[in-house]
Amino acid sequence: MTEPLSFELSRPAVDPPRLPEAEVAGPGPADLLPHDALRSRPPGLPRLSEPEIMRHYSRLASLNYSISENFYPLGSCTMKYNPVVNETAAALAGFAGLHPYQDEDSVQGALELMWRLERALCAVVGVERVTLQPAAGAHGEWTALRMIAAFHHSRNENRTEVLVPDSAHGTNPASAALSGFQVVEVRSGPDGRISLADLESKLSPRTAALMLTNPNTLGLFEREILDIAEMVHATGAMLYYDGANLNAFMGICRPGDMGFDAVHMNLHKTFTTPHGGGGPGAGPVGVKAELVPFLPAPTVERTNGHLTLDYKRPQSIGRVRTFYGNFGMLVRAYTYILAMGGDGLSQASQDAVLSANYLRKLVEGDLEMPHEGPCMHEFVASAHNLHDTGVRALDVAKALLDKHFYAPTVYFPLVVPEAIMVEPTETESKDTLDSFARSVKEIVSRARTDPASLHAEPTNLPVGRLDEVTAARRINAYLQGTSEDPVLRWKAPSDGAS
Amino acid sequence: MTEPLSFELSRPAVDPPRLPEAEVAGPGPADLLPHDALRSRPPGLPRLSEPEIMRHYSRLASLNYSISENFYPLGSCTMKYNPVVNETAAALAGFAGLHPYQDEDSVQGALELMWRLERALCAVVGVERVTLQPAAGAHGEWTALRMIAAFHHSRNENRTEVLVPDSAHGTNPASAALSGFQVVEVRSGPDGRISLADLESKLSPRTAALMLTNPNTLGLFEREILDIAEMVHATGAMLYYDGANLNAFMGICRPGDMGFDAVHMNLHKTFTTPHGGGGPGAGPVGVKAELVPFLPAPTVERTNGHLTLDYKRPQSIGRVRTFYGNFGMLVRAYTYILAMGGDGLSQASQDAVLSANYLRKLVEGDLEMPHEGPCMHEFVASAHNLHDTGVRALDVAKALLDKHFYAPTVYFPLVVPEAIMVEPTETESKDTLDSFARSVKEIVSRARTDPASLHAEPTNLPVGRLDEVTAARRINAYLQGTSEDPVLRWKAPSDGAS
Amino acid sequence: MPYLVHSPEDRAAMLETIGVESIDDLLVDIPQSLRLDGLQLPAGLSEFDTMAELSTLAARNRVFPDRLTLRGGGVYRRFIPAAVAAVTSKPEFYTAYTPYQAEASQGTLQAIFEYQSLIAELTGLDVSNASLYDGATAVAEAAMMAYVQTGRNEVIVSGYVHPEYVQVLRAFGEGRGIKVRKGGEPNKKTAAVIFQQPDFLGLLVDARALTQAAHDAGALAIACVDPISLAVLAPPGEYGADIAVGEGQQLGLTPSFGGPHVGFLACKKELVRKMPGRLVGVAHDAQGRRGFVLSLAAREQHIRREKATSNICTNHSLCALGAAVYLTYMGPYGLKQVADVSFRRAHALAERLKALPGWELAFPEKQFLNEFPMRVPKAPAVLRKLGRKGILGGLEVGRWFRELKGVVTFTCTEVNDARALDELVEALQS
Amino acid sequence: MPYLVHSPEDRAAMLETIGVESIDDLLVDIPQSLRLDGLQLPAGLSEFDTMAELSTLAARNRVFPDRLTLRGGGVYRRFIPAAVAAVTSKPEFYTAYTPYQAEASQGTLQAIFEYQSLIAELTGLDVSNASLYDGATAVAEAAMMAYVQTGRNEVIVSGYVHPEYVQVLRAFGEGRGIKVRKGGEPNKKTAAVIFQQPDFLGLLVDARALTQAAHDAGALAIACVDPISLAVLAPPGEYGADIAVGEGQQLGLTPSFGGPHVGFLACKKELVRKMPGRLVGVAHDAQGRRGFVLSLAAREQHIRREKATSNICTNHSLCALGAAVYLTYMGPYGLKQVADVSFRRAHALAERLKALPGWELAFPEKQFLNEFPMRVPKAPAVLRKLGRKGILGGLEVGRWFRELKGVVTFTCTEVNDARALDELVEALQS
Ligand SMILES: Cc1ncc(COP(=O)(O)O)c(C=O)c1O
Ligand SMILES: Cc1ncc(COP(=O)(O)O)c(C=O)c1O
Repeated sequence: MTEPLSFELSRPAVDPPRLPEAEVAGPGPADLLPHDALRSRPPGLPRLSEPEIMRHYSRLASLNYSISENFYPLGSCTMKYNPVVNETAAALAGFAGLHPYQDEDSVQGALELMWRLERALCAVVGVERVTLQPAAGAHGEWTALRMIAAFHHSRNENRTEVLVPDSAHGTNPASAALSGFQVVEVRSGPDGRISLADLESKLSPRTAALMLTNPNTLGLFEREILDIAEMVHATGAMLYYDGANLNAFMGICRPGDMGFDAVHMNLHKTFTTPHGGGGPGAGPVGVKAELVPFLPAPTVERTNGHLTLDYKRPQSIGRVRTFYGNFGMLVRAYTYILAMGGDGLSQASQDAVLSANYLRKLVEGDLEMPHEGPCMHEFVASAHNLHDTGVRALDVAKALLDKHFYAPTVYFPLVVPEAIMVEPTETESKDTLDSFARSVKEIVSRARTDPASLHAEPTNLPVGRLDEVTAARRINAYLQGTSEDPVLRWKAPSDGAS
Repeated sequence: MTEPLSFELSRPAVDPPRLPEAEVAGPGPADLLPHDALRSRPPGLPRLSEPEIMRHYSRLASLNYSISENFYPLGSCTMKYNPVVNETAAALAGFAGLHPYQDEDSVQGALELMWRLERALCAVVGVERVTLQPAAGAHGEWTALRMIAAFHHSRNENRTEVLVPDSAHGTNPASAALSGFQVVEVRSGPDGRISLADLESKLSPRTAALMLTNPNTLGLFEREILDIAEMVHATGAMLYYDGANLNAFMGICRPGDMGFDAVHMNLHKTFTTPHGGGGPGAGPVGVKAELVPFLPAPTVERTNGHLTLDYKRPQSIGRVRTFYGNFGMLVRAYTYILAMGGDGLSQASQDAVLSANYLRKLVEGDLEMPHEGPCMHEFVASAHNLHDTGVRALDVAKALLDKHFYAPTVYFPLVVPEAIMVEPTETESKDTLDSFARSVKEIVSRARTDPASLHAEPTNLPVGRLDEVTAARRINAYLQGTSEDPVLRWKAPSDGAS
Repeated sequence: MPYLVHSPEDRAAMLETIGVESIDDLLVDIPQSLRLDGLQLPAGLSEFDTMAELSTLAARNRVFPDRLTLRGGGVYRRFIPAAVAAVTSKPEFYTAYTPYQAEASQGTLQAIFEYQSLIAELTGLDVSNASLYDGATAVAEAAMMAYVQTGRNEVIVSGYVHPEYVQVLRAFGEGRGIKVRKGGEPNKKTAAVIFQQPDFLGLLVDARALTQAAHDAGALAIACVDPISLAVLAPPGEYGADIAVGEGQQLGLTPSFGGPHVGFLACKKELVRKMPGRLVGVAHDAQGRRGFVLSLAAREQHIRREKATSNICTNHSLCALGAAVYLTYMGPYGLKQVADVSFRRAHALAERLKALPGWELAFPEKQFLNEFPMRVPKAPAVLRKLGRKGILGGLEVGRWFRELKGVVTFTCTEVNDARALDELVEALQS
Repeated sequence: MPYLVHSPEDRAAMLETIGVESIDDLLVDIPQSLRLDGLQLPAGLSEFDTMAELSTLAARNRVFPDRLTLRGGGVYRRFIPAAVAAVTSKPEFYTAYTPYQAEASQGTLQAIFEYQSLIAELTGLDVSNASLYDGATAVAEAAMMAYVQTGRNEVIVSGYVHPEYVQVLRAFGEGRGIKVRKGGEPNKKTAAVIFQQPDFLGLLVDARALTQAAHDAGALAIACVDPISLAVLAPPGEYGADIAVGEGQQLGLTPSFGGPHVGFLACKKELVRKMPGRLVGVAHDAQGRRGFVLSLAAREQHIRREKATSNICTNHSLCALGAAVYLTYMGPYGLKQVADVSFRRAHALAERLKALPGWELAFPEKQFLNEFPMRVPKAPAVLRKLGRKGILGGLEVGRWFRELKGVVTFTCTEVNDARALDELVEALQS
């Protein structure tokens, strides 16, 4: 069952909603503004009544899989349970109703929350200070690299390269490039870990930083992290930590202790702020002492109980977004940390590792395991063993959808052919993991007996497998002007429809 | 897809939730209470973690049809859109946080709201006063009959009978009986309206009241209502209005003007408080002057702006529930009335009548229409015309479910064989009514070509048609002690499972 | 206009299809003399102005913080898990009707089946119904059951049962000609003995003895119980009560000035056919899949009409759902901790209060859980003073019981932390 | 522990299946020297105590009522239909991830497709992306697009653009070696001219002339617009701007101390391949059913890595959903009324304020919509006084612009009713 677009449900003369009236007489826009400043015809927004609107969105909602109803083992994304109380807290009028430009005295509670959250995050990752400004992980990566650049610059060093492992997430090289660095790729060894030899050969006086996540995107802990840190620091470069995998070791170890100088965290992963179908998230960045002067302004400072925003930071890289970050998300993350406590967070990571190794064990007979375990909080399998059947990782993913599971991350990391990256998280029960494993087994055996049926998956969802190739071709046609159909938006039939 | 019971998901040693601790030392229950007052073993509640609980209920929710996603043409139930702002209003701390035994001075806003709602309802139905105490329509019927009994009693009249049309809702005779009256049935004439001749013959000095709804449960307006009122009053009896059909004529006419002495209203129908899968609702009762002395206590009184609860009502029938009624529902209904206003309510009823007649027109070729139109806000069709195909109203209902529509009310009212009672309400679009009619047409033609397929409906729902006969047999076995399986509840497998 | 979907064009097209000129042509059956033009009500407001108006009304009420609320008397402040509202605010639940079409209502049906099972486990009885309006109507319905079952027309209300419950019982009884007697020994005219455990003052009664006495006289024993107390107290099923009823507000529902809350009713299987209201049971489809349906409908008004066990139709489903979420969240040990914390705090508070000059326990010889009656000098003045300090003090019960003038019941639960109780005592000493 | 699902038994069973003794056996790859035992954080709290703590923090903030809030400067109080939260609080939306698996994410994908279409309609441009973090990063991303498109490395910021947007633009620019120039004529080094309409002070700029000048110099014109203003003002598409960006907070999002809000970005089709972020497009399945998918991914970091148009991955989907609900609720005429009411009230207020002794419009010759700058004698004292009376007065912009010392911008919207404005003026006169 699919749902029409709001634009398609729209009817010309439906009443607009009742809205406040201007009690005051006096001039309107048309009376005062020059004619050519005015809009010539009303925007083509749909016209629907409230009951139709609510039903429209209710039906759309029912077309989604989400953690609220489905196991969502999306590797590298830490799709864990989002506590409902987080939402209650963020909705408190004392938070949701604050204007960012109120006087500091009138927002002491908000600043106190930010300060406490900063302290808590420092304790979890082992750094000196944290900026809460970045809106997401990639934003945090870029912010950190700006700080690293400023640091080197302040020492009149001209370092132009950032090293990134071949297994790294795409945002790492992209953030490095946006920050003005050349990206140099470091190879992974056969054991799935970064090759020290290759790293050695890539490190140079031009190296500004090495970006690493640990456990790496294969879910493997970089055993030689301490040597790596030493090598990097020896060349005067900095070590950057991509915190997407923080869920693996809260209370077990800390990036700061491993030698990382800057660390971003995805509050929308490890700290249960909801993903929202693609954000908003929050990507705070923690730094060691040498980088503190370069933090974005303002920082939150606390002097005998009184909180202030410190804008006077001469060496700061400046501002990376408006105001103070995604405050609503910070409230949710702090709520989670309060409820879990140090004990809860540590147990969460241990359960995450336990669940990943358990599930890995259950499916290791069915899918290829390119690297040896134990894994940390996630593992990367491969559908390569189905190659001869013509069944690919994508087919396995789609078949899982038909069994009411969201699919693992596929084809990432790029270093593993037919990669299937599975992150169960600590909030999924053993029963759920068992039934997921049974489904994998069933699909793999079907690959041997009836591969064609897998290419046809999914069949129980609102739509079948969508033809992205044709879609892309139609977009090109539009962009090249050979077609009127925008494909990327609705347009009134008259002027060419989707 | 079905969902296990919470009891089946339960696992022995799951942590209980974190809860406040008693900071105080000092004795616990086991220290102070006599041993035989204590529970011998903990209640057999399930043990689940919060993530499992939330997913369990999210999945259950997805097994329901509801107005939020489905057209719900359930006759006599007025399943109209439930405005979301009603929920926001009822959740305001200033309402949800009030203790019913706070001093009157501290709840002036709540009392003011009740007073205003009473005034508004008086204006809509044309009565003197309204009690907001009853929790639902049936409760309101019974409350009104208690008042009518008290009224006759106060005049030393011994009236023991209540007249109820054969087309009346089951709660009418039940309420009359619970109130100590004998129920005398009045027949409907061939035109679907009450037979004046039969009424004449049943009216007597023993008659306490006639219970009527108008439009009646066939959706037809009782044209001779004024004569009926006269006849009833002439015998010294009272005329009671079942307000379930109030949505038909707000701003068009009023039961009070028709001669009704007591009127109940279903705020969970006409006034958009949500049905909640079977309540809570609210069933206020409005009365003319003669019945005012008998209203339940307390009433809300207002004297120059100050509001009080009046308990000193010597002739009152007493109390019909705790406190002041389903206050949270009263807030929702008042919110709706404020937003709609007199103009909105009138238009709502006109649209409800329009939609019912429109839909009736669309399906009159496919289903039998036992009575002539026009109808008011709903109409009763009959699947009798499919008799020869072996397809029954129930089959039509189940087939509609498979088309994502909830089913109309079937087999009510009892006076129409194979009744299919359809109430579209004013909040369903023409498109929705059109597609519903198309589905009816398709089903009816399938009845002619492939009746068997209809007996098998529904097939796209979480479960197929459920076998209530076997279920009833198993319940009997349990109640007669020939089976251990309670059927009406879960029981730990050891002690006999469902 | 808000919530209306038809555009003028739609209306015109629909009239044309029907084949009439105007709405009036559809209203021909209504005598002209009855026709109004419109309602004597103000015009509608925008959503913004509507909420502004309601917020103004809400602001004219005084809300006491949970932690400083010590008033009970049938409605209590308790910790409500966010999970409860998260579930009951799902439109799939709250905008559905009574589940007449089972196949399209499995969510509601299964949730209610779970509720019935939870209440049965809690009360230790065989079967629970799908919910009633409130505690008071639950008591009255139970009395009706006893009346029908025994054919006797007198019920005894033993001890301090909630006065409003008794008033509702009287109103119900009158219709059926049932006499309500306060106290006294059951005899062969007695259909049931009704007691509340703990009673309206918070005191424990000897439920076993009362049950025994009822049974000895051939009457039923109806226990009106506090659902949270059942985490520690013997459940009615253990001491042989025939019917357990009560108010479920404490199971995750907000006070909301007294409603909507939920009445629960559970009984021995011998009485199931006399039960009021809905009952959800298990059924299977042709493929053997388990589902849930409304069962034993033959007891109900829509089938039995004037012979029905009750007239109830719409009940309090959504409140029952909330209670089910609450009980599932708590589990056996969570519920026990809630009861235990409340007990300990209440007893600690009682010790401190009776140390105040002139204050004493009204019934020092009696046991209580987390609500208890104190004799308080100048009670009205004391409570007003607390009010001024933002504390909702105890409840004056003399309002209902002449012999209890000057007696105030105080309630303590898990929401009244130690600091709150200190504030209370300080306020009283000041 | 909260939110953890494994029981001790579960853990034991899982370890056994894995074939290890303990969790530590799974952590062998971590050097011993790095192992901690636990975190230096307090133990967890119950949900009740957690909420008590957060409520205490929230209570340490002062919330000014909507109607008495006259401060804008990038974040505005507007009427937010209850429908918005009712949709964005649906778990199916807010607990889903970025819709990588299209078939199981049609709800999010279609909603975002509708958002893109709404923004395109509003701005009069060809294509909108799926959202960015905020208005400031949207400006910066637009500048990057111009830099890549033109191969020129200077952008001109014309007039009073939000100072924080400019700061963010500078920080972004530095990485790429893009110079940010304040004002001046565009020339052949100029990649883009960036202006805000209405500007940071609320004043209208000559968007057509600025766009023309940019184009004459072969630069792009980037219009940073107030989305609600577009109900009355000519949209960027009408006057030929190449890229429109802006902050979407006013479209149904709460102030929340500055975030999360949403940045929107729309452009001419020639620029689509340079666009940052997600783009949802139409696709069909084998049966010809229409669906929606993430499109043109080849621009993005997960495919292009260091060559991507941007590094953005997680964006602000849920905020975009909220904006889509808001715009759909309003429709063309609702949005126009909101803009119109705000305009009329603001102009009425301006008249009353400039009548106050010593007060004057800072730019009497300029036009504005619903935010306007006034010269206010003793501004700091005046604003403090308003604060004491519970009014959040205007914004002192001298903090960012030396030449604007003593200038305060006031904002009026549909939430500031006539009575509220009377209260303001009275407070100022007192
Ligand atoms: C390993 C890794 N790094 C960085 C990111 C980027 O984080 P965000 O999507 O919040 O920008 C992600 C999330 O997708 C990730 O998995
Ligand atoms: C005609 C009629 N009368 C009375 C009632 C009883 O109302 P309630 O279910 O609120 O008790 C109903 C509702 O089902 C009804 O349709």
